[in-house]
Amino acid sequence: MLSIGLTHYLVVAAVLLCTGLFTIMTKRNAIGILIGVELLLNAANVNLVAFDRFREGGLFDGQIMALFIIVLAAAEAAIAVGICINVYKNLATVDVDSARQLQG
Amino acid sequence: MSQFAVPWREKPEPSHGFVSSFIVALAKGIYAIATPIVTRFPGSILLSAVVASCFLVWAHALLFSYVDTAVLERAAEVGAANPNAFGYFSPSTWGLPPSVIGTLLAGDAAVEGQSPGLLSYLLWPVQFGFTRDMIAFGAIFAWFNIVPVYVIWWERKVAGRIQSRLGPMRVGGWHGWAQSPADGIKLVLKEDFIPDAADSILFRAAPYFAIIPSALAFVALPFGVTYIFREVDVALVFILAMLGIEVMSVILGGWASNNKWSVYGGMREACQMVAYEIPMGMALLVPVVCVGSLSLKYIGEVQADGWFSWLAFRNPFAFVAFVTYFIASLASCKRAPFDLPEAESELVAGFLTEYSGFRWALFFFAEYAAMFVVGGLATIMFLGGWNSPIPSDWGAGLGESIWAKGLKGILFSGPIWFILKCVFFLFLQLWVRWTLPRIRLDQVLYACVQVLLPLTMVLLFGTTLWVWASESGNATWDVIASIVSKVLGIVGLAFGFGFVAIAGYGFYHRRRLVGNLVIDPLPGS
Amino acid sequence: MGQYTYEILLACGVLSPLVSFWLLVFAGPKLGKPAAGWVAVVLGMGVPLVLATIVLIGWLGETEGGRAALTAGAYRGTWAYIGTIPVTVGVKLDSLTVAMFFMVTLIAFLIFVFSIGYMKGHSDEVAGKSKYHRFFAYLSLFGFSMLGLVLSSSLLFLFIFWELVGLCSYLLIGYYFDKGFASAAAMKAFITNRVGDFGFLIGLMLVFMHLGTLDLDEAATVFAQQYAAGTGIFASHFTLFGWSLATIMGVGLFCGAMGKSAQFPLHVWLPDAMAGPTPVSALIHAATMVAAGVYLVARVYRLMTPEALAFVALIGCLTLTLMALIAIVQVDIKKCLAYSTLSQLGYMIFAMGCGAWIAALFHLITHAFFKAMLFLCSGQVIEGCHHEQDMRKMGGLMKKMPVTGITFLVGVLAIAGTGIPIPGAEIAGRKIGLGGFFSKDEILAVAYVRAFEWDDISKHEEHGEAHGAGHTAAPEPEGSRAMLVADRTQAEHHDEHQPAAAAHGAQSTHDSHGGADRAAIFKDMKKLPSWMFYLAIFTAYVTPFYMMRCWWMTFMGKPRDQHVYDHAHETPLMYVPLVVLAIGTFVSSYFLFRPLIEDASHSATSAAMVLATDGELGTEAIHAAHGWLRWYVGGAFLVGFIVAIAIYRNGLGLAEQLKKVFLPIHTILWNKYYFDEVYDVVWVKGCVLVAHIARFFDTYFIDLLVNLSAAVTERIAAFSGLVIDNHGIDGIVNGIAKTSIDIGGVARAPQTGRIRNYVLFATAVATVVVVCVLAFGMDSGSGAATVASSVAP
Amino acid sequence: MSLLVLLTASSAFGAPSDATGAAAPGSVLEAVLFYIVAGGVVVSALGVCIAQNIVRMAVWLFTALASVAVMYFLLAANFIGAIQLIVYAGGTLILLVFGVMLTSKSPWIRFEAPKLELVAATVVCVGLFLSLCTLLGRAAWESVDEATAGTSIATIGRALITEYLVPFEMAGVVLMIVMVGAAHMARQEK
Repeated sequence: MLSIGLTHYLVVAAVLLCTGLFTIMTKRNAIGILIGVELLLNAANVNLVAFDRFREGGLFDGQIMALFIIVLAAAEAAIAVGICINVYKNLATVDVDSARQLQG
Repeated sequence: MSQFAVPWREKPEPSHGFVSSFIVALAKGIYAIATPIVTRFPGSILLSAVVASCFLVWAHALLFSYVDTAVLERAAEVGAANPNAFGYFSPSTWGLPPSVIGTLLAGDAAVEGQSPGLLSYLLWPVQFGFTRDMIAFGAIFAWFNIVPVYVIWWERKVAGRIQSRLGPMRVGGWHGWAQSPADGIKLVLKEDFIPDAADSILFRAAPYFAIIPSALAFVALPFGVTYIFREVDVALVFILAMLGIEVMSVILGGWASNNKWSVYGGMREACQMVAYEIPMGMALLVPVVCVGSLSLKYIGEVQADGWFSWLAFRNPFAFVAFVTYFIASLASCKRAPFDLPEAESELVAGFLTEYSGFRWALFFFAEYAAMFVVGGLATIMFLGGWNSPIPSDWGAGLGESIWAKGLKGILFSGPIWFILKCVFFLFLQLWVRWTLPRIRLDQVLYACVQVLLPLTMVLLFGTTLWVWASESGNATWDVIASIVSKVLGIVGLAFGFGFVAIAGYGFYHRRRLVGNLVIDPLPGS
Repeated sequence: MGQYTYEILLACGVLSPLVSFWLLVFAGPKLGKPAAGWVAVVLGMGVPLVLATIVLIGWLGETEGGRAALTAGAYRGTWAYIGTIPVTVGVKLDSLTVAMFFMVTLIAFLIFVFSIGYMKGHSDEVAGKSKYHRFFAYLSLFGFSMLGLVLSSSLLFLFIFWELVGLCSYLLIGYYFDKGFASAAAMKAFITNRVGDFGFLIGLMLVFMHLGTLDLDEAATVFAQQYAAGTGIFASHFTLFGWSLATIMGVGLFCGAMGKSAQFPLHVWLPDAMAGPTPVSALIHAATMVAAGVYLVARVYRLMTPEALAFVALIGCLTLTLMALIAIVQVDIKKCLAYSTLSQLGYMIFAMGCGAWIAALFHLITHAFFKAMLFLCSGQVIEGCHHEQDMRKMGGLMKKMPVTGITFLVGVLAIAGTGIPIPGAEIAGRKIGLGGFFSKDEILAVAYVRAFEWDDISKHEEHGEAHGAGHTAAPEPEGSRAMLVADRTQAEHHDEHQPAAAAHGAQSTHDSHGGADRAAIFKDMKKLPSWMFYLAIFTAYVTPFYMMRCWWMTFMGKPRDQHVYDHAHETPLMYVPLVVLAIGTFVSSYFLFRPLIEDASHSATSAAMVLATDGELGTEAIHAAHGWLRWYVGGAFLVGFIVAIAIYRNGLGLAEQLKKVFLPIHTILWNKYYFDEVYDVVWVKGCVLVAHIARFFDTYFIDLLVNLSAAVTERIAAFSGLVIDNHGIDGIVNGIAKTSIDIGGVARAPQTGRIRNYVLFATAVATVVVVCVLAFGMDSGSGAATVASSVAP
Repeated sequence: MSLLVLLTASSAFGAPSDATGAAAPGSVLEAVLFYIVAGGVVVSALGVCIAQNIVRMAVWLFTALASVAVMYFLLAANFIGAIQLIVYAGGTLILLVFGVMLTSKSPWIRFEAPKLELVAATVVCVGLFLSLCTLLGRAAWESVDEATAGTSIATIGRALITEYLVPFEMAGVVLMIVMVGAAHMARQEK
């Protein structure tokens, strides 16, 4: 247990993944769901960086991918918050169960 | 007096606990002892404080470099190193026994069997990184406390001068020198008040979100070549990150207060900070492009060749970026004219409305520490860091002895220079705050998005082209670049001398500015 | 200057007014009142004028051979393909183009300058918005169209610019569109032009269909070849009114000219076009639009058969006479000038029909100068007299506006053909006289030759042709008139034998093998009926009369309307164009334009007949005709002037008495032969009648059918909707739908529409998969390797 | 408290002699630091799950992100760590909190999912976590015993403009489109 290896980090990533999924599954607030998605993305990032660290070669591919994910997460958050604000403007709430105008 | 007294409730006598009483007693005692002395010899004390701090720094440099060269390197030469002492706290992980140190100090190659001297015991802890870390931590912690306290006092003095008054004059005698510590004691002793409707957990947590990042920023901030708590290869990005995290505290504090003004303040801060981080970062990228590193230590080292080698004078874009960065840093510290989050005239006190006492003080500590940090960044990135305006190779004749190193550390580079420049920037920030009116939020965002952002883009592009041209090795271009650099340096010199001249004039005529004001003693004293 | 320098300069000259047009259209309102005008002056016509001057000077510096080479090598590019036939775009570069270009730009420039002064005093607001800039924008566009028309080498482009000119005339005549009569006049002009353009289009299509090209030069060559071989258009047996297809083609092309140049049946628009501002009248009547018709005839001259030319001559003759007679009774100063223009245009067209190609164009240019001047003068008068156009209210204006009066008089003298016809009264070998003197007399001389001596010439030509083919080209001394024909014809045919004529032969390949064939065409040319000649002579007497009448009524005698007289004044800015035009009227024509046109005639006509009648100045027939004519027409202007002065010397009294005496004639003339009324009855009422018939048909036949079918459809629809749809189709559909709803109700239970539930399901499935892999698929050995290899490289 | 954080974070940068800036691999200290940081991550992540107040969720997310950043420092990915702090903690999260504030009517409003869903989600997530852990435990990774050399910003930078130039530029384009799109979506209705 004292020698920290790849598996340790992957378990942490798994925790992040499961909590992220749980957040998505149980929150009704749109921004809460967004927060869950951020957790998921972080899980992926931890995985990438950990694999990058514990791998031969040292090309930093994993780090670069993590960088891209961070950038895209920022983009995604900007759009998602914009959508939430628009939803709020239209429905006066961010409860995703209220946004059912397209539902049959 | 009496007509304002509340008739139906007796004001209870304040009761203090033991700690409070102790603090108050201690403060009173120090105050009683220090006041007459400081009042009598203010100039001498100020001067000796500066000299003493110089000496301290010098001694520190001397000591560490002595241990490194005279003990550790020699120990390594003779193979006396013990790499497994603690496993981690390198570089000084030799873990030599004092006896060995004494031998090494004596200059004898035969290590064993020598009697240890007193010095060897004194120096023994210094070889360990942990010890050095503790010393550095103490220094930073002290500095982190001194800066806000005395910059607040200084700010009030400066504000007073600018408004043709004297500022704090009472507490402590000489120019109210004890005003800020007294305020601090007052704040610490105040009631810890949390509004009923507030989200109490977040309300309590918010000040720590402010103070911790601004303290962590000092971790990577280099005061000198060797005066870095931890050298990080991405120090610049790290410090920017720390400055950026601070905004979280404002937003949380504003939101948790459950007060309209506070939320407004928090929202304003969020807008402003997220917007201004971009031009600030891009302006800082200009010297980064010139140097090619994110390491603050490296960036400071390349500016060792005197005034004209400072990055602000490398090329015109960097010069402009310097100004741009300064403006953006004002916004990032929410200093006037960008102090919208706590705009007193509009939002009561913005996000601070519901705060009082120790939490309020934490916010202020964080703010003034951040001011110092952005000033330090400006210093390192543009104004030569810890290097003096004199080219460091002029000191080559001094040799490489320990004493020469110490002298060089004071004359040509060192924390003194760094702190002096930071103080200059602090003064600029104070000056601007008490000179310019606060601007509206839309103007703030306009200035960021439509002025600073395109400007920094142009600067970044331009400096990239400049560096590209410089690296092409064209002789003509080198001549042109050096001429431009000299011209910019001379412009900077002109600004510097102008500043000194104006400040000197103001200082010389400080009485006249105030007018024939008579300081009466307090009615009660 | 090099080969393409001319083309480029001319093209720039064409495009500059277009630039001005766009500038004024988009930036006009911002430029404001005087500035917009000056933009048009400088950019719209000043630049082309400068360029045209440069081109003219350069062109005059070229040798004859050089010009021929330039003409032959002028720019031609393919613009598009119609089928496999290329439509060329290019510059028709010869002396005529250069002369026309210069003339148009000069006169238009002066008119533009005049317009600024003219428009200063005119209200130009409609609904509170200034349309001042519009006027100059239209003028610029007009300049562009006209210059483009002059420059086009292709009939198609000529037609395009032709239509643009028509559009511009519509816009300009209707400039005061808020006044009913102006917009009516504009419509009239446009519609009348459409009639002519329809003929033009027919001609164009015939050219394209049978000659297979739209390029002017190529078309001429092909035409001549087809004539010689009896193929192509000449192989057709189609006839109409006894005209062959080739003649119909020529007449069709001429129809366009009839519209634009306002020839006899289509003349009605031009007098009404006076509704536009006076500068517009000057522009339309002098330099551009009406000239375009004559120019067109000149350009398509090589596509004309003798029958077509006879038709041209007939129309011209009718126009010149009838319109001159109307001019006698006009009291509106502008209308008077308008009818005189019609008459003069008639002269030109008549000259074309007679074969006096050079004389027609010469008259066109001289007329352009003095008619522009006259119109500008009339504009000055109208402007000065507070927008009064009725000559009966004028009189005695000479004292108030002397410059205008004198320039007007110069114009009158010029149009009347004033000169000294006495032999020996010459300066530098030239007779003394004003523009009209030379040009009109030349037309008359050619007409005389065509009417009375043509048989001799054509016979002689056959003779010369007969034995000139294999014979030396030495001219025979006795048959000088006729031999000139043979001479020239042979020179073009066998230029190697005739060094002196080598330059002509080198002009263009088209001409060198087209000339002889063309000459053959004109063997068939009929004699001109002598009454046409007499009418032309008669009109030569009438012209000075009505012009002098006009001038006298306006400027001399006693003031007849005190108000008008008091108000009369001159606008200084308008002087400049007037004086320049006056000078131009004096000197320009004979020394500058006549040689150019003559030069152009070598390549542009290649018609033996033209050379025979109207060619070299030394042509004896012409000389003889001149000598003979001078006693008949030489003094015509004097007679006309004297009669006019005698009648109008003491005011209008005598004229009123004469009017009573000749009341029936006056009534007919006053009503312009009832053309408008006839057109109204025949065409307008006819159209309305046809419309009524069509409407009746629509109402009672078409509608009946429609309603009937609608009723039937309704019944069918009712049946299908109420019975089949409701019970049959809907039953099936509803059944399916009901089933679907039932199935859907079952299937929708897990589909909550909430993404979080879907995530839950997906995760659950993923977990199950992982568990399955753990349980069945992966034991410690191979499975681990699989996973690892998929992760690590 | 501040001291503790200072020490932890500073230690995370590693000793100056270590070129990678990371804690010495395999050392006890690294293990200690890892467990502290991983504990921070786990606690923060669970906090995100459990918290009902959206702002508190955001704060827990903040601590989770900061812990993950420190974990990057432990993994010798200093640059990614710093970027995580700047972009994620300083930018994205602020954006989220901003969105929360713009869209919440009251600090105490909450929407709760049905109990059944909560139970199902818990079961599924715990099941997934356990099966993933089993999977990880069984996996035998190739050549992962020794950690490779630490990061180098220059290498990352060079890779970004050579090997990863196209994704880099595309990320730029995406960001630009997002800027435009977000500005469009959030614009004031007229």
